[in-house]
Amino acid sequence: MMLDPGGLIATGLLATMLVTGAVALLVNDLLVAAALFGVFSFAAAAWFAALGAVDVAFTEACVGGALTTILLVAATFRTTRRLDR
Amino acid sequence: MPGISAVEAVAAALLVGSLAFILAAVVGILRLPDFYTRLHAVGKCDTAGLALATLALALLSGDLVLALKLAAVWAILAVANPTGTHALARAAGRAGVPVWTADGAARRKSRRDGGPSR
Amino acid sequence: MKARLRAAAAALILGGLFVGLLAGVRDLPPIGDPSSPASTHVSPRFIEEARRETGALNMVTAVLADYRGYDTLGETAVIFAAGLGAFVILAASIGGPRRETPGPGLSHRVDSLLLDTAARVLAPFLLLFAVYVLVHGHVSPGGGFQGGVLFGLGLVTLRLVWGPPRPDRAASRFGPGVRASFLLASAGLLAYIAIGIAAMAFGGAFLDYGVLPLGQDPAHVRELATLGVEAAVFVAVSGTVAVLFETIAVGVAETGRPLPNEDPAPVEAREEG
Amino acid sequence: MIEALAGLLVALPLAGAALMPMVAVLRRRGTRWLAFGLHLLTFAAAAAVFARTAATGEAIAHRMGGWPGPFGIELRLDGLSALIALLVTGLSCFVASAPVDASRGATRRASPVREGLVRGALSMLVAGLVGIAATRDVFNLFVFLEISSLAVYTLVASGGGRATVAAFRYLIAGTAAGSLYLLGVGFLYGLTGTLNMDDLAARLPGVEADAALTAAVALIAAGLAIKAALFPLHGWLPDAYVFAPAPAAGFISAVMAKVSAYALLRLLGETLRGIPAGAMALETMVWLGTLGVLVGGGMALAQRDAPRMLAWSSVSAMGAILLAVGIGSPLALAGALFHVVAHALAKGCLFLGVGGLAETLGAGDRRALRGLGRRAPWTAAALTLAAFSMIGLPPTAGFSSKLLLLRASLAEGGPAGVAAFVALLASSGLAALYFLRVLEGIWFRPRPEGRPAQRLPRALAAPVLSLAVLVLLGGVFSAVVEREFVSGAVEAVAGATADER
Repeated sequence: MMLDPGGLIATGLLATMLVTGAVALLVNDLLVAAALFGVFSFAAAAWFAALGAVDVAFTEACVGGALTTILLVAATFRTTRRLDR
Repeated sequence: MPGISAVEAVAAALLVGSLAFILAAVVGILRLPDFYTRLHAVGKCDTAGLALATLALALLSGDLVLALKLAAVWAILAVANPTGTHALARAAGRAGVPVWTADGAARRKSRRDGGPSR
Repeated sequence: MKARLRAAAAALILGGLFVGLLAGVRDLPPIGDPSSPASTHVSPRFIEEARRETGALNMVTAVLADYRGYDTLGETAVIFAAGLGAFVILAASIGGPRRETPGPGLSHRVDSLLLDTAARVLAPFLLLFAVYVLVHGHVSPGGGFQGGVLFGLGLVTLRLVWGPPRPDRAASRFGPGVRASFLLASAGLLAYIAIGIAAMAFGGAFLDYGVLPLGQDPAHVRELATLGVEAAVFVAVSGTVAVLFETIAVGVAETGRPLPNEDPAPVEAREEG
Repeated sequence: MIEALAGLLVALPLAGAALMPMVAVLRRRGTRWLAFGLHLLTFAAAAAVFARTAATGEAIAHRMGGWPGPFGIELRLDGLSALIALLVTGLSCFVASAPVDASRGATRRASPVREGLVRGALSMLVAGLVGIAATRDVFNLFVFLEISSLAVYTLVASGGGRATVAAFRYLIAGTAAGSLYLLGVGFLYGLTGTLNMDDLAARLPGVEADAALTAAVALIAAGLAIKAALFPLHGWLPDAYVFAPAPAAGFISAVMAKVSAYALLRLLGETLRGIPAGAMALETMVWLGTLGVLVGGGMALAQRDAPRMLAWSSVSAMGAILLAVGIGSPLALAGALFHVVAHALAKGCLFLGVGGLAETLGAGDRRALRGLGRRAPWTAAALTLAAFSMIGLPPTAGFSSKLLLLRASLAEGGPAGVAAFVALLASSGLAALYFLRVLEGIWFRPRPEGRPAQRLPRALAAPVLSLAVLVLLGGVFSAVVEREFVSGAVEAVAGATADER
């Protein structure tokens, strides 16, 4: 049951999302956090595609993978790069 | 081998080749000493690896339209990937990210090992 | 100590949420189960009738833009509201004295032949593909939102390479300023509402596209109107994407020095290994 | 014809939200009267719809896109929805005419473009709130919840400075709330395959999945309770109300949390009532509301800053409304709805007045209000009236609503009913303490030396005075209010639940 490839891929993607999301919350360097969010979004997009929601995956890839990362980086440039200073 | 056609075998070989390139890029990121050299590894190996992967997928698709679409993907990658690498390197250069040199490394090493400079 | 207490409380709450969700999810029918209520109650009508009733080959488009078009209007408004909020909060000085012109980077032209050429080659395809995604939404995944974001990303790409619109530069033709992008976003939302009200003017309900005088076959009329609505979403979303970028990126200066708070010693750190 | 008005009720302010910023960016002026006209038009539509529902006792439905029931989205305005829509659109008229920089006095003028943008956000907020009141679709309700939330963050943040931080905290809380609600809706959809409230109510009793149902109810209740500032989920409220610019604060404090309370009533009291978890959530709400009444009152007493005191008294009032929604008897619902109306009028008046004064003076310290009675007797009288309503003194609307609430909690009996009764009485006592302290300063103390003279901007004075008059009228003609406005709304909910039994 756990060994069917679809399930394994989905589990892997979900684990990636969990790990990148958690690490993005914990790191002090905001540019790193932005990059991790990009990874998170791509994993989410791939997972949506695996679920058969191609439209949602498409949107997530555009918005989360590209746009949000750009905006986060731009916002980081405007404010401060590190959280602890 | 039963069940595997020649096309599939070629595609599999291409995929393995693409993986090798991408693996090289990963090793490059981890092992090379500074930003520029790491970028060098990623820019070249990634582009090559992805090109091989799209070629493999085009072979496997068995559909001309799909293959053409994959060719378009490859064309865009071929332009966008090096451009992105260029932009990164250029920005790093402007921001003054230091370049690794053998001399510099040796100097810093001697300093770290208790040299007189500090 | 207080921070630790807070973290513990947050962990407790989130842990409770996790356990509760897990307990609840076990009761739900499995994903894609054809006998689940989600697949047997409302969906069959969408699956069986969407083509005949709305003219859209892509059921997702039929549901999003027609059956539940009101939600889509709401979502467009949400996106517009995000742009409006960013505009109010970040571009507060608009109409006031002019900002000092910042240095190159996110707010200035990047003078690089390579980037310039690549943008010239790629951007037209990006923008065209966005329109393709919009128009093809009837048949394949895509539509106004996706196309709009792609178009907006195309604008952002141009903006990143060619800098902000400046009256003394030819690039000003491309980089849409905050106001222009914002007008685009408003116009998109207004157009959506206008289509809805037009349907009312012809005797239907709000967003009841079938009554619009665009042809004989109601399904075909609905298909056309759906395209109109998707185009409105497209305009609103691409405008908002540009507004968000313009408001967030304005004022970022590339100084030629390390970024603020940048640690200038990553190379030395690497050499340890 | 009237169905068309129901459809326009959301479309009009939404169009305004897009139109006003557009006009502002293009022409730079004229948004003030455009805003006023649009809000008045919307109010007229809401009034017409309300009058029809009150006259016939029947709901007015509008099928979006012409699609029926669970396939499309249906707006339906029964007595309750129409009352909320009337309240929201009516109050929006009062603040729509106030320039957004009214609170800043002569020191700083907001640019006309910015004014137009903020007016657009207000219009967006009205569209979202009316949409929540009108829709019969649980997902559509989420969409409108998001619209109103984004608009309200913008309005709060438009105060600048610390308001931005308050808006950000509000945003975190609001986003968490929205996500919880959406998760709950997802569960409901997975279990029933429908998003339509009537369809849900019909199909839910047949669902055999207790854990999932409980999770769904808990998620939806928690999400909406955050938005409604139910104790202990009220953390976002004080800062957001205090730092928002005065006109926005007046409107937000009057209606924002109450529309979420409406959504709680709609979903828990009607759609989800048929399942055990729904009833349990309502019981919990009685106790939490009771606690909220006491904590809000106590915290209000501890504040030196007048706007902050008002904000905490809002927590207390939301507790009172939600505990009555939790009790759920027709008498309690009448009390809750009357209290919604009375509190909206009085709190709107107070926040516009005190907020406007505090910001012109540059200080919210309640001592800054000393001597107001001599300097501006009309404003002072209006504030006094509104304060009386908050305490629950006759002859104001607050007295009548508190009386209904007290009667309802006594009639409910049991430990919860008694606790609610005691808490409501205590909250009146607490409110008397903290409001009379301010009123004493306003009427019997001289203006402190070195303080600038208090002056309410004219654009705010008119709304403050008219709201105070409404508070008074609502008390004097409380029987009329109860018969004409509240009873129809109560029947809309109580009637539906009576059918099920």
